Parts: sequence; structure tokens; C-alpha cells
Amino acid sequence: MSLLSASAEAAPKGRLQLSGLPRLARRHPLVFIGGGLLALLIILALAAPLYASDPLNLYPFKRLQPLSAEMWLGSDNLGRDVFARTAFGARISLLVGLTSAASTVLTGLLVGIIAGYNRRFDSIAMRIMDGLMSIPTILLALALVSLTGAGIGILIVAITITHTPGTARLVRSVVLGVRERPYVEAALCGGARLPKVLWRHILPSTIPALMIQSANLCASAIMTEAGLSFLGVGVPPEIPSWGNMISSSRLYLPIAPWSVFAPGICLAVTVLAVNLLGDGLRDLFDPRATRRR
Amino acid sequence: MALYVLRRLVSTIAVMAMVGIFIFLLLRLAPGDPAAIIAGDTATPEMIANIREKLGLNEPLPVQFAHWAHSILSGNLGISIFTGRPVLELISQRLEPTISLAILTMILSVTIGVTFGILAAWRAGGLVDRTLTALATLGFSVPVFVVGFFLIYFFAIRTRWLPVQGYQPIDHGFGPWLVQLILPTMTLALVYVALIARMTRASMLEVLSEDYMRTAAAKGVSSYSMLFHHALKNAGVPILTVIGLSFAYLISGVVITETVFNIPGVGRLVVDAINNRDYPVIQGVLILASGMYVLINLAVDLAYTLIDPRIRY
Amino acid sequence: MTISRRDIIKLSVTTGAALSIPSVLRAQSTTPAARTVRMVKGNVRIFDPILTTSADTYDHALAIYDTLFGVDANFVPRPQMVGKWGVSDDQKTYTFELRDGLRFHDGSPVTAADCVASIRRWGNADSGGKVIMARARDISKKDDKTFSIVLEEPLGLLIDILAAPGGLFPAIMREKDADRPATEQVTANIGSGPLKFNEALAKPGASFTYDRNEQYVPRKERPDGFAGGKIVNIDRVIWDNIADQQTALAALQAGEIDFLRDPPFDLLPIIENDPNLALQVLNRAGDTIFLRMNCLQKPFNNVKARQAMLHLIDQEAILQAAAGSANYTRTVHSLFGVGTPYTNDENTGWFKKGGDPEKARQLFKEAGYAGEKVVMLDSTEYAVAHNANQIVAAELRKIGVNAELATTTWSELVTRRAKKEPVENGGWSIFVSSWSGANLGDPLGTPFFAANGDKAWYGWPKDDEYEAVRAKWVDTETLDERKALAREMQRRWWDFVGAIMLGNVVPPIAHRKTLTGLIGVPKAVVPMWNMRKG
Amino acid sequence: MQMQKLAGNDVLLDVRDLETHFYGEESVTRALGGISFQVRSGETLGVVGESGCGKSVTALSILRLLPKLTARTVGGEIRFHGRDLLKLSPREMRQIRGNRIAMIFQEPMTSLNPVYTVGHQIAEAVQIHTKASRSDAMAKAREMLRLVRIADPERRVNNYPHEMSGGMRQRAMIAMALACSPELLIADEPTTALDVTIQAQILRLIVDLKEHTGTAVMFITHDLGVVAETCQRVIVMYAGRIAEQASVTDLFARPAHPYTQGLMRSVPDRRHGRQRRLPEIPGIVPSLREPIVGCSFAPRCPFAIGICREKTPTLRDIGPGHAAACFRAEEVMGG
Repeated sequence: MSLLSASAEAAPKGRLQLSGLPRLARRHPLVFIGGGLLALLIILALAAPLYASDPLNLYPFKRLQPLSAEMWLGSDNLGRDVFARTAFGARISLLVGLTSAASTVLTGLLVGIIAGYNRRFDSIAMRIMDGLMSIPTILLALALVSLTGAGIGILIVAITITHTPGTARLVRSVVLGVRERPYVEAALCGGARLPKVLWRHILPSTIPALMIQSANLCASAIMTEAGLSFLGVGVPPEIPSWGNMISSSRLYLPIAPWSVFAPGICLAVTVLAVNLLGDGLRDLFDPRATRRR
Repeated sequence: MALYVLRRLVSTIAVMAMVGIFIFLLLRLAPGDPAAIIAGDTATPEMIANIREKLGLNEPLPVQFAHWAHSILSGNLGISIFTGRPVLELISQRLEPTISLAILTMILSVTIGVTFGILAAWRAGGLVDRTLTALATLGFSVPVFVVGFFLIYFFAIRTRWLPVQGYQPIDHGFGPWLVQLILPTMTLALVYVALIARMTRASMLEVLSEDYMRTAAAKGVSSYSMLFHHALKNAGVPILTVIGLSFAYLISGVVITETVFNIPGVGRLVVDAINNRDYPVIQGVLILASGMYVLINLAVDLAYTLIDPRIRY
Repeated sequence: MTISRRDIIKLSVTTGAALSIPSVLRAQSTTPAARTVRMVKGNVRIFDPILTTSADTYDHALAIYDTLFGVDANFVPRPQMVGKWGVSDDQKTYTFELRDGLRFHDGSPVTAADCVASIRRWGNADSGGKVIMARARDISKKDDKTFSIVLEEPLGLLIDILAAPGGLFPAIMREKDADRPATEQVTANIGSGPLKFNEALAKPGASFTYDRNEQYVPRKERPDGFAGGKIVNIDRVIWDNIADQQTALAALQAGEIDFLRDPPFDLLPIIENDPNLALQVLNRAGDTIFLRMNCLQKPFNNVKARQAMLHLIDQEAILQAAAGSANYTRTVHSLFGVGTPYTNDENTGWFKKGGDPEKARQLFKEAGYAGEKVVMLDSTEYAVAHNANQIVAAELRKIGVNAELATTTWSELVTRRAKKEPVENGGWSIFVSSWSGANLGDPLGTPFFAANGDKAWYGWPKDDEYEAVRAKWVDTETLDERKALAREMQRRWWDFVGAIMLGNVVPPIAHRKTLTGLIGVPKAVVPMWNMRKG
Repeated sequence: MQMQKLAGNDVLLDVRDLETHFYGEESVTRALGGISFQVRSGETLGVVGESGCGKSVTALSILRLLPKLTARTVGGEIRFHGRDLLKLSPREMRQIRGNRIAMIFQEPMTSLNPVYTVGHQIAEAVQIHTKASRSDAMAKAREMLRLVRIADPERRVNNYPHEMSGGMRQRAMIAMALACSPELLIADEPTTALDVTIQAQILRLIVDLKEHTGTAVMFITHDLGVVAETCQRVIVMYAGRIAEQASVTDLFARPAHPYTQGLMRSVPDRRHGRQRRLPEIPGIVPSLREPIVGCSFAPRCPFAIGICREKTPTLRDIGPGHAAACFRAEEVMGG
């Protein structure tokens, strides 16, 4: 009884204090941790010029140096500052990850919504999507990158093309599910124009699925970038990205582990953050999945 | 059922046609002249022109496409520009290692992934769940080639338990074949274990909260039977879907894994072909990979009926 | 075996197990591991040596084909397939007689007709060979073992050209193969060399297998470079293509392979510390890294800008980045590389330790450089050139040159460097590559040395005075004559700067200590004869 | 708690001071606030109350089927044949479930596993608790289907749940629950989700089978009319506690708790075949997350006086076999 009354007394007080971030942290710790980490990484990436030296500087006579006061995370095989490259690498990796996710979601949303509403477009678009979906991502990305040479832009395009079908299908299925709902029919019967209905009623219902999807896409894009760098067709090698840092320093792992671990750990933390955010968002939007907890 | 399969096969043909056009255009528009590469450092422009002529690279695109489509349809994937051997022969030479790797990886990741997913869902929020979620996240965030290196370092260089690289055909014996594939399979499976475990967990969580699970518990069904019979079969459809869809990802992983472990498979073949601008080989592999993907997903769709009696075609 | 091969094949055919035939063949031809050497050294993409100068193709051809002559370690030509040869008093008719016992892998004897066809095919493609073809009035067989080359004018270099390791490999093929045009790939892979190509086990891109040619009759002399007796002491060589360097090194450490051609420089200490492994320099002339500029487009159409590059380069920094260890690198001052007969010190005043960026900045200014984009083609596949590129780009940026690295694969680089257009239209300004000592010691066979503008090698430098000097090379008679000519060429070259040397790398090879008897040649290839295992 | 025991009837299930809590992210819900009651062999006990009053939680607590991570029974005893179920190992508990105590649920549409045939699911219960072979178990399944009056049991036994109607599924559920001849059947609103005509058939079936097998039944419902037709004794629950406990005749003749009275007023007139949801009592059920001071029904009670808002009334005897948790029970009963 005493336990009960104690907790019962504490509850209202606690609730008053629960507002904003702490509340999010308690109710949805995954969203809080994932989102917080990601925000921190973005800030660190943007602020890189403020605290890190030029990542392109080469010191050929200071190759593969261990950690020191001068170069906090040592140097790589061309004598470049691993700390600076890791800091600036965050920009590329996050740029690739976030931009790919954003452009994939936008393309997928466009194709998915139109396909969900227009039968004729649907059958054509979905065949094309099936086709694109059946080509293994890395192979298509390889082929695309070989079209114009390696570069950040082409990498994003490659990832977008290969990941759009999944997103488009997802949006389409949501739209197909929603458009038969009474409120949508009511809005249409009430004389609302289709674009407005799409914007007001259908778009919002795709958001939960898309939030989760973009978290997955972001992680997948960062990993694809690393994989393409390994195969030698990623971001140009002098530009630091975690993927190409890992793949170019991988060879020196036995003698200069820092040059692999620094970007490797950052990559893992980022993917972790994005995945946590994705899991958290799924729980947030689809509480059924965690109801039994 | 038969009608459904027939309809699906027809739409498969449409999909494959799309893939064909797409792949053909993509690669023909790419820069990098195979003739110049063949000719080498000392080649004169006339030599390069001669080689282009021989390879039919001078013809207009539609003509090249027509030739190509015609020969594909007659079962001829063409001749490799570089090795001068039939593409089909090159691919079939490389098929065994890749299929071995893919099948072993799938077996391993489905067994482990489904088990892990079930355990995590069973004690959702518990220690097992958290540990497995962390492992799954790790599986997603460490590049395959880094995982591969660590496995080589510990299991091959340090302990000498397993070979570093290479492949033994299965007709040299099951033992050597398996031994050669253990490390690559572990490397490649990590991501799929994570993927399948996550999907299984989510799907199981949904099923475990269903009323019929309570009914089963009220009957006195054991936890094991609850999870592995009552829940798993219901959770099977989404898990199966993930397995089918992840085939395309699997091929992507195979490309990198084959490079790391020096397995003479289709993945290596296509990477080399892309570097060499060996169009017929690239096209052959892509067509084959997409075809397999489509067929596997057809098989998955049909397998649904075995799992869920409510699905009928 | 109590069952004959025929029985097995019959059995498998009757049971419909057609797939098992290859495995039966494999089982029959399996050789004990101790007599099999596994080597990792690049990847053969093209099998016909007349189509490409690629070192890997050269390596392959070296194993399965034999040549009329071969140079020794000192670049002196020695007869190989030729038993006796002579030249007429007017120096215009050369007669060659093949030595006894030469047979192709298909069992047929090597005849004079095969040689004539092979020389013609090679002569139409190789730049040295073209000199012979231009002067030859007649190349014909006398009898089965004898043939002659009749010239319009004397050609003192004829034997040197026939033996030259710098150009295309002068393989002697069967007449029916050699009758193909030089642009059409020969796929038969049948030569008369000390090893046979095992077609059944060939897995392009993965591994190739070479078996000892039991019928090969080696020369009696001791092996020396490309010359001397080619004695094969093992049964089989498996040439594995392991694309990933890390995996290749791990495989060497684990004893899965016996030989690794290009161990990464930074990992050499690991090999030195491994009691089972050894490092060895086989190609003492090493590889000379050079930088080629596009002399047709801005800014390097101006000689001052090219001179600026000459002064800018800090070879030690580049070598440090490219190869790390000072044990295996040397600076290069001569147009003819390091350790070739023609290496000299003429007009090398430009060389300065640490480079001279100030002078370079000044020269760029004099050249009227106004911030034009300098596009450097950078292939990540070729690590040494890739690292050098990054240093050069950084040095250029430091003196205010707008350098941009264009990352490509090697195959794209090869395509793109042929473009003469400005960089805006897909052209280029700089690319980096390397030549082996064999090439730099062969100014006739190596296209790098030409400076005849449009017709020259990529970069298209043009200097008439230099060309006039170079034209005399063909008619030199003695080595001293050629050495003097080399100095003259070099004096001009460093003034108009047709290309720039970035340094010389002497890459050691790594092998298991159980593999012995490796012989060195002045080229990035490793002969498969003479070595022993066990 | 003083409970008058009726002589001659064995106590099958004896629940004492049962407390069950639900744990939310920021709160604890006292779903059961210490309830005590008994079920005797062969009797039918009705449990009535509004949604959320703790009827189903009681049932799930008895069988220990509460969701593991969010709910826990924190106090009390559940004695079945004298053994406290709360102290049994999971294995021992499984031997009780479905075998000696069986349960049927509210939602026939979702309570059967869609991927197994109905026969399989019935036979499974048989196989778990007896050493019957697969074919014997299937024979038993057919027999049970016949017993619950499903037409053509030979065919239906191989049907999947989606191939059956709601009423048929509930019959199958009953067949499954009774397959091992349990001593106690807990029926949690077995008819709520069904059509009116089917409801009556299912009720009839349960009553008949009870007579046929002698199983005790704990009948959970919100419908006093159902109670009147099927039960001998009734427990009325409100906000996680027992408000009143009596024989059916006593309860309908002299309801002693204002809440019971309120319920009765809102009973639909079954003779007109009309069906309405309970209740029509003004006010709302209090939140069980907050501590409740005084009688939990006080805010809605027309009889409430000062003491009702300060002290929590306990269940006290007000007649033979009749108890109520109300300070003014006698006045309520009289008025």
C-alpha cells in the first residue's frame, strides 16, 4: 500500500515537469538518443572548419604516424591528418546519407502517389520499378558511377535510382489503403480538388512509413558509399568520406589501426544513430509493435 | 494457381524487357573505349579504329541493340570482348562459387536470424532483446570488407583454423568446399542475420500480441511451441518476403565478399568486366541476376500459400 | 588406376553426367602441391602479346612462347630459338637457322615459315618492328629451319630490335595463328615456350594454369635475364588473380600462395618479420614514374609551364608517398631512367632536393598562367601513381595552380588520355604512369621517346631538333655511338620538357622461403622457369 | 473476509485478496484492488460489471496469462483445490491450463490461429494433456465438434478458421476448451461479439454442456440478463473491487449496492429482443491510476454521504450468502 501511495503521489508531480525534450527522452528514448546523436553529428560536421585543420594537406614525410598532440588521431598513408579527415568526412558521409534519403523519398513519394491514383500510370510505373528493383544495388551503382566517373552527385543519383522502387511501392500501398477511407471520399465528394486532397489527407498518412524508410535509406546509403569506395568507384579519394577513408586505409590496419578505426567508429555511430531513430520512429508511429512490452 | 503463375511469368517477361533496354543503354552510353584498352599503351589510332570495327562498336546504337536482343533471345549472351570466350561459358564457370556462397549465407542467416528474432520478441525489452538489437545494429553499420578482414585476421592468420581465400569446387569434396566458404559466409551473413532478425522480431511481436496466442497459452501450450509453431508460422509471410527481397542485396554483398575472399564467382566477374568495359559480360550478368531475382520472388509468392492458408491465387 | 580414362568418360556419358567430365579431367591432371607453384601477379586480360604491351600479357607470353633472341640482364641480345645466324658482307642480308628440337605445344615442329609469319605480324604492330619492316625488302624462308631478312639499307640495330624487351613481345607462333591481322586476337595460346597453357583449367579473371612443357629443349647456357636456358623445375604454375592486396598478403602469410609480385610498400615490415617469407628485388632497373603533360592545350602548350613542373617536383616527397620506404626508391635525373645502358647526367641542373616551388611559381607566371583548370587523371587502381598524383596536386595548389584530380579507373584513363581537346571538352592536362627499365633502355621500341607532335605518344610534345637527333638512332652501329646520342637527346629533352620523371621505385617481390631460384629481368614480369619449390 | 460457506459444496477455486497491477510508462494502474471470492464445484458463477472493472483481468490473473512485461499479480492467493496457483512453476501451471481450468474468449474471430485447421487446434489441446496419439486426438476433435453441435464435423475438422462463421468459431473454441473435461471453465464474454440469435444458441450450448459435463463455470459478462439465465451466484465488480456478491435470486430481489441497482435499471428488456450496452449510470468510472479516497462509486452514487468520500467500504455480510461493499447497504436494499 505504501508503495502504491508513494508512486501515486510522485506521478502528478513528475508529470508537470515532463515537457518537451525530457518527455520525449522518457517516452521515446530511441528517438531521443538517435535524433540527439544525429543532430550532434550534423553540428560537428558543419562546424568542422572551426576545429579541424585542412583535410587535404599532405605531409609525405609524416606518413602513418600514431596519435600525437599535433595529429590527434594520427596520420594516414599519405601523411594526412586523420582527425581532420574524420571531421570533414562526416560532411560527405552525412551529405550522401541524408541527401540520398531525401531524394529517394521525394522521388518515391512522387511515383508512389501518382501510381496510387492513376491506374494507367501505375501499371507502367510499377513494371519499371520492378525492373529497377531486380538489379542488385551495387551492380547498378557501379554501372552508373562508371557512366560519368566517381563523384558525390553521381553516387547520390545511383543510390536514389536503386532505392526508389522500394519507397515508391511503400507509398503506393499506403495511398491505396487510404484513398478508400471515408474521409478521403467525403473530401472528394465535397468538391475538394484532387491535389488538395492528396496534400491534406493522403500525404500525412504516408509520413510515418516514410520517416522509418528514410532512416533505413540513410544508413543504407552510407554503407553503399563505403562499399563503392572499397571497389574503387566511390567519392574521389582525396575528398575525405568515411567510406573511402576506411577502404583506402584498410590495407594499413596492421600498422596504423587508427586510420581505419577513427572513420569506422564514426560510421558505426552514425548508422547506429540513424537506425535507433528509425526504430524509435517506428515505435512512435506504430505503437502496436511494442504494445506487448 | 496455374493461371496466376502464367500471368506472373508474362509480367516477368515485361520486367525483363525493361531491364534489358535499361542495361543496354546504360552501358553503351558509358565512357571508356574497350578498343583503346585492348590496344594498349603503344596503340596507334588506326589500330584502335580497327579493333572498334571488329567488335561492331561503330554501328549505330539501335543496330547494336537489335543484334544484341536477337542473340539474347536465341540463348546467346554473346562473346566476351576481352577473353574472346562465350559469356555464358564465363558465367557458368563462375556460377557455382556464387550460388554456393548465396545458399550457405541464406541457410545460416535464416536459421540464426529467425532464432534470434524469436528470442528477442519473446523477451521484448529484455536483455536478450537489447543485446540482439545492438548486434543487429552492429551488423548494419560495419562494412562487409572490414568484417571480412577481422575474420581473416583471427581465424586464418592468427589461428590458422581456416583458409584465407579461394574456393574449392564441391566435387572436390564437401569438406574442403565448406571449409573454404565458412569465413565468407560468416562475413556476408552478418547483415542478413541482422536484417532477418529484425524483421522476425517485429513480425513476431505483432503476432505475439494476437488473441490466438492467448488462446494457445490458455490451452497449456509450451513456450517453445507457442513461439516456434503458433507464432512463427503466422509471422512467416513477412519474413519470407524479406528473404526474397534481400536476394538483390545479397548479390551486392556477394560482389564485395568475393573480392575480399578471392572467390572466383560471378561478383568478381562483373567487377572485372565493368573495369574492362566488357559489355557483353556485364549485360549477361545483370540480365541473369535480375532474372534470378524475379524468379526467386515468384517462388516466394508461391511459397506464401504453403504458410498461410488464407492466401490463394 | 585400373579403369582407363576412356571407360570413365564412357561411363559418365552413358549415365548422362556430362557435368562430371571436367572433374574427371581435373582429377587426372592433379599434381602434388609440392610441385605446384601458386603466384599472384596481376591479371591477364589479353592473351595475344601482339595486341598490347601490358606487363601481364607479356608475362603470359613469356611463359608459353619462345623468341628468336632475348636480352640478358645487361640488355645484350643473345640467341634463343636461333641456333646460328649470320649477316652478309654488305650488311643487308641476315640469315637465321633455328636450333634443333623446337616444337609447338600441339606437337608440330617450329619451322622457318612460322618464324617469318610471326615476324611479319609483330613487325606491323611494334614500333621497333616497323623500322625493320620499313627497311626490309624481303623476309622469307629458305628451308624448314632457315629464313632470311633482306634489307634495302643496313640496319645495325636489327638484332637488338628483334630481342628488344621494350615493345611488343616478339612471340613466335604457329603460321596459321600468325597469319591473322595484328588487330585480331590470337586465342589459341599455343607456343613453343617452356610452359604450356592449360586451357581446361583457365578461369579468366580468377586463375590460369601453366604446365611444364615436357618436350621443351632448353639452351645449354645458364639462365640470364631473358636469355639462356629456360629450365622448368616444377610441374605446374597456378597464376592466381587476387584483386585485394590485403587478402593476397594474408594468403602468402598463410602459405596458400608462394609468390606475391607487388606487396604494398608499407606492409613490407610485416613480410620482413615473418620467418617464412622473404623479399627480393628481381627487377633492378625498377619502374620509373613519369608525368606526362598535354602539350597541345593550356597551360602546358607553353614550354615555360612545362619547365615550371620540372622545377616544382619534389621527387623525394613523391617517392615517400608512393613507396614509403627509402630502401626501394631512387631519384631519377635521366630521361633513360636508372640503370639502363643510356642513363646519363646531361643537362640535369634542374634537379634540386625538395624541389623549387618559388622558381616554379615564377615560371608559371612567365608562361602567362591565369588560373586555368589543370585536370589530372588519377586512377585509383595503380597505387603508386595514385599517391604521386595526390602529392603533385597538393604541390600545384600550394603555388596557386588550379589543380583538379579526376578520379577514373585505369581503363577510363587510357581512353581519356587519347583526347586532344581542352579540359572543358573532356580533355586532360596531366597523367602519371610508369615505364620499366626495359622500356627506358629501348628508345626505339618505346613510344614515350617520340616528340613529333600529333604523331607522338599521349601528351604530343613537339621538338624538331630533338627529333632530328632521335632519327639517327636507327643507324647507330655501336653502344658507344648510342650512348653519345642518348646524351644529346636528353640535353634537348630537359629543355623542352616532353615529360617529367617523378622517381624510380624498385619494388621487391615477396615469396615463401620455400620458393627459390627466381630470376630477375629488367621488366615488371617474372619468368616462370628456373624456380624451385621445397 | 467473512464468507458464508454453503455446506455440501466443495470449494474448487478460492481467490483471496487478489491484487493485480499494470505498469505503464509513467504510472501504475491498480486493475485489481484485492478481491476475494470462491467458485464451487459444478456451480456457475457470474461476474458482471462495466468494461474495465477488472472482470477479464481476474480471469487472466487466475490462469496467469497476463502480459508478462506490463502486468503483475502483486498480492493474494489463488487456491485451486487448495494449491496456490501463483506459486506453481510455469511447467505445473501449463498442466493446469486447458486441462483443469479452460478458458474461452470474447473474440471468436481472432482467437483461433488462422494458419492451423480447427481440428488441429482442438487435437493439440488433447495431445498436450493426454498421451493420446495424433489420430486419437483428431477423433476426439471430431467428437467435440459434434458435441458443440457443428454440422458435418468430419469436414469441418479440416477447415481453417477463416472458412467458418463467427458462431461456428465460438463453438469450436468451446469444443477446444472442453476437450480435456476441465473442472473449471472461464468464459470471458463468450457471446458479446456475436449476433443476437447466435448469442442465445451459444448460451444454451454452454448451459447444456455444463449440465452434461458437470464443469464449474465462471461466466464473465456485462449483461445481467445473461447472468439471470445462466448463473447460480453473481459477483458484481466495480473499479477493480467486488461491490456485491449474492445468489442470483437474492441479487435480483434485493440488490444491496447502489451500483447493482444502477446496473439493473439499465438491463435491456429481453422480451422485446432489444440489446443495449451497459450502463446508463450517470458519471464516469474513476481512473485506477490515481489513488482513490473513499468509496470509488461515491462520485456517481445517489446515496453517497460524507463518510463515503472519506473511507473505503469493505465487503460485509448483509444476509446469508449475500455481501456488499457499501456503508448504506441496508438502506439501499430497503429503499
